[in-house]
Amino acid sequence: MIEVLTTGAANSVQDLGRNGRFDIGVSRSGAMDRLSLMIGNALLGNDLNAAGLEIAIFPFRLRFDQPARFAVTGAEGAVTLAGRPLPARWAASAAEGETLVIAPPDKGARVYITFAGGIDVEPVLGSRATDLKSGYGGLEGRGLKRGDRLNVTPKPYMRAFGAALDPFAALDFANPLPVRVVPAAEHSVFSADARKLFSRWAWRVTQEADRMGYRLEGPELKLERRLELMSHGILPGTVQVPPSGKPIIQLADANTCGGYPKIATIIEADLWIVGQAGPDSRFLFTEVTPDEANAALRKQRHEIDALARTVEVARSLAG
Amino acid sequence: MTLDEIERAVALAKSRGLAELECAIGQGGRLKVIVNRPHKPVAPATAVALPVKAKNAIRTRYFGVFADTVPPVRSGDRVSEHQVVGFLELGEIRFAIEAEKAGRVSAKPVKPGDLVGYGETVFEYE
Amino acid sequence: MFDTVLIANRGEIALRILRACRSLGLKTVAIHSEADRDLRHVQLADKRLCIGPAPARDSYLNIASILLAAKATGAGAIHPGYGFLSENAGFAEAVEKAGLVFIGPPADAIRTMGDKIAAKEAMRAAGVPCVPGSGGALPDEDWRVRHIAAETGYPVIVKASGGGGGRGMRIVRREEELADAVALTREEAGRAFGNPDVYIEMFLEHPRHVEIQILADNHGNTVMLGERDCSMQRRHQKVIEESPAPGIPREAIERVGARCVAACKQMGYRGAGTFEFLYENGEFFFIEMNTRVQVEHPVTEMVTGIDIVREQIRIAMGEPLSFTQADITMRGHAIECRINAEDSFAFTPSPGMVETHRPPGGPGIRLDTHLYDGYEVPPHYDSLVAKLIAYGDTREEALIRMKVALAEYEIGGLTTNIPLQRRLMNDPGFRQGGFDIHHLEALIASGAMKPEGGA
Amino acid sequence: MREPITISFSGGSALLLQSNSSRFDEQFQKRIWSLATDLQAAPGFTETVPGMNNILALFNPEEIVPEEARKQLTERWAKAQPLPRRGKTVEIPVVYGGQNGEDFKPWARHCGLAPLEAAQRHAAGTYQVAAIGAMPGFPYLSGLDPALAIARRSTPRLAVPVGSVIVGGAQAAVMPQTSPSGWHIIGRTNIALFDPHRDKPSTLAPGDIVRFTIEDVWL
Repeated sequence: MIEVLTTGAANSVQDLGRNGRFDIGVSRSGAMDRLSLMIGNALLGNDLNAAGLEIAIFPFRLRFDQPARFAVTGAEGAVTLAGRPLPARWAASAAEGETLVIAPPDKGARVYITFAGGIDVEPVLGSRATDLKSGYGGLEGRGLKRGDRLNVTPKPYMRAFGAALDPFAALDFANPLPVRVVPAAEHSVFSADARKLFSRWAWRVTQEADRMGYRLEGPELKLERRLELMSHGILPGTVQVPPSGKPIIQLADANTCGGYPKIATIIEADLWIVGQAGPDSRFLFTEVTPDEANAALRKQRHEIDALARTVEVARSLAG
Repeated sequence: MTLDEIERAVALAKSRGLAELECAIGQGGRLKVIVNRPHKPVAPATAVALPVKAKNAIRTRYFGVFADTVPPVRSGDRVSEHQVVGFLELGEIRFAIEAEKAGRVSAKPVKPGDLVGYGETVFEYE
Repeated sequence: MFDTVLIANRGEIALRILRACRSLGLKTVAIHSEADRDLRHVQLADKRLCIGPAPARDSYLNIASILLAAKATGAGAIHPGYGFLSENAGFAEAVEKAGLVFIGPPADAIRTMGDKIAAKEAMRAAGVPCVPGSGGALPDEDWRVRHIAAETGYPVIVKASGGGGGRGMRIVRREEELADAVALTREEAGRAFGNPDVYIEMFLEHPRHVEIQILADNHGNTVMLGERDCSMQRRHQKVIEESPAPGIPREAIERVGARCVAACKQMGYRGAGTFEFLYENGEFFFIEMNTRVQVEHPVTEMVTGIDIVREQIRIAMGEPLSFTQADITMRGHAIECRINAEDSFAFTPSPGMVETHRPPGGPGIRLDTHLYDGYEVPPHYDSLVAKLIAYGDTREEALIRMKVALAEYEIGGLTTNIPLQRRLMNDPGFRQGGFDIHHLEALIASGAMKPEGGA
Repeated sequence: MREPITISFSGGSALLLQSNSSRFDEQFQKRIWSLATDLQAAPGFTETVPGMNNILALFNPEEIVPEEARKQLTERWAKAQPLPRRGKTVEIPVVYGGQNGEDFKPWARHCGLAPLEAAQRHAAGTYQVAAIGAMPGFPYLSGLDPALAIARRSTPRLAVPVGSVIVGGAQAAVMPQTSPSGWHIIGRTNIALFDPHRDKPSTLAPGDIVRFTIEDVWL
């Protein structure tokens, strides 16, 4: 068991999310930064889809009631176990009674805590992810609160090690973050100016940024002609432009259907960057082809697979 | 005692790196073997750095490509006990190098990207 | 594919592999223990990495360390050499699982050949001649065992399935001794190998050790590179090897070689492999298959002109063999003497400093060694320090060249078995050729190999 | 047969096929359902989200490259015959008006009808589920009497309670959960349209027929 000592309600149990139920309106949910969750799971030899904690409100503190092995990945900042600082992207063993403290990060918005064996909550619709909007999955369909106890598998001590794979290395949050997009259905209906602006403006994330979506601040994107769209399926990463002309990025807990014109879709391989960008971060969108989008994702998955394989070797040594 | 047995004794002394071997044989007999070991010739030129056994040194208990912490630990810095002072990267994973005790770093013979072997000194400190 | 090969071995074979890699334009990584910093191949490799302390279990036998060393150095393939992890199926599997290339056969082939009973079953199925016997593990009932032994014909030998290298076996000459021998071997095998299965084979009184070298690629090509006679042995350790085997008709070799090739094809074998046979009265009896490069591979290289280690690597790179069976012709004769850092007559290991290394030379002489002036042979590993190979148009010429080379070879400061090898060159039995595997032991027992015996 | 459709990419592994017309077309919708059924067995395609007059088709780019997926979708659409899909009929009893139907009277007034008449006309209709979406189990119902249409509220409510029977534009729906919505609340039902713990989490599926029955009307 682990016990939550300090948290915010936006912190929740997440895995890679729900698939296969978009047709009945079930959102994907899952980690906003799936890459970091996968790195955390890979470091522990877990199934990459094992459930961990997504921490977006800090500080976060939890106590281990038993020896366990865990990893902290995602946003980088001060992390301590029983007062000892832990390096970034690190898998370590906790002894019974030790407290893990995650301070507000210096870089990134969301920290992931994964546990060897995953967090044992009942899957709902094939996933342990919390759908905060609809109120199911994870822990009772809600965010974490103080005193919550979660079941994790007891694990004996094992030597600590971390991931050399550092997705944050190339990201400078002080500058616009490069995010790749594939032009979407109504892209060509936007005015030439709007299209140019879309890929040249450094779009700022407003305070309205949560697991459902981010509103972006920037110039107004105008359509060439009026459009009346009927409800259609949308995926996390869809960049919609409502009548205000200010883009909205639909994210993990977004509706599965929408009716606004779509200018672009953020590629899966870069969605994690969005998940790590808090309010006032800026994005610079670059258009790529679907093939390029898939190649980028493939490269990322290969890196994680390689990490998982190397961890398997290291575990036999570090055990 | 046969010549064969003496040869075995010589071989044993050599294999254990002994210069002299004395043992009792038969009734009251003694055998003393003195192996003539000349001075060790000059070590061959090799690119392999032998581990410097500095008195206060942080040596690797593993191997890999050295990587700095953020911020890096430099010469002149004070380190505390169990502080992570660097990493050894092995492809996609990394192990931590910890200071065994507190002190002030006096030398850092490695730089990021160096391939560091088992038992090598990565920091010397006072 | 891969452009960097990690050499997971030490000594002369590590240097041999390094040379083959270089000839292919591949980069090399030498991993070594703390005791092996001064190895010649470590000095020559593109990258070198100390992976642990001297004991092999902490270095050359530590699978995780070796795989992680490949990660740290960016190596894409691992050559295991011989000994150490070369015939460890789990290692081969782990290498592939880690996304690296294992320069050797598929893990399941290693596993099958590592189990003596399974290996023989596979060979029988492929039509490779085996020693008559129980075939599989012996049944529990004494009467059944008696029946099998009687059918095989006395004397028989009781062997442990998990054994090898002369361990876990017992000769039975009369039926009265059978039950006790089986029970005892079973008990020993259970203790020593964790597998109490034993089997029975006909015991050959005067066999020769003759082995067939094969190479198989990933494109369905398998070739046989002739035979080696390795009958000069002491306690199952080969001392001298040669090719071809004196006095065995070519057609007999071709016949058994063709069966080996067929067996390789049947099991989807890949890489270099050696089928070891006992040869007696004109018949071959399969003993075991070695799924790696052998110590004695140079004699085959000399008579066929094929670089076996280079081919191993090319095969692992997915390339087809550059020759067919028809291209292989055996020319001349080659003899290899193993030079060990051990006392010639007491056979005790003798590590120590090489003060001077004065290699022999001349036509037809090849020396595979990692020794050099000032090198210190560490006490932790196998005592093999050099392999002296002599080649000639005829066996007689090869033998004369070997004799000259041995007389010239000087390893100052280190006790080696060169004196023994010099003595063997004058042994009438060796000079004549065609002796059995007990020859050397008999010589030693007769006192002919005592130091005072004179050269 | 030239179709007034557009196919576009939604990222690297999904395609959106949509009608170029902005009017809901029942025949077109039946072809969408037919295509959705067809794609279930199509190699490389993993999931479909039928919308209104459109369909989002997800594919696995490791099995089928994007351009090939687009080509196949085009071909499969050309072959898609209107599926005479008529699913089960679900009756939804409604309490119209009152405190759980706060827009009921203004809506009736907007339509120029007496409240009771408005409720009767709403309950007289035969509705078909065109698509499920927006939120889990939310049915987009076609078949609303045009006389009952009403533009959506200019300011969406932050929490429209679960079970609310709503109208918005030319569509009718029922709230499967409490959520923000700009539609008008005309009544309330106790039928649970969505429960993630059920074998069939969504009560309704595309093609199903919905009939509203009057349980009570608060005048």
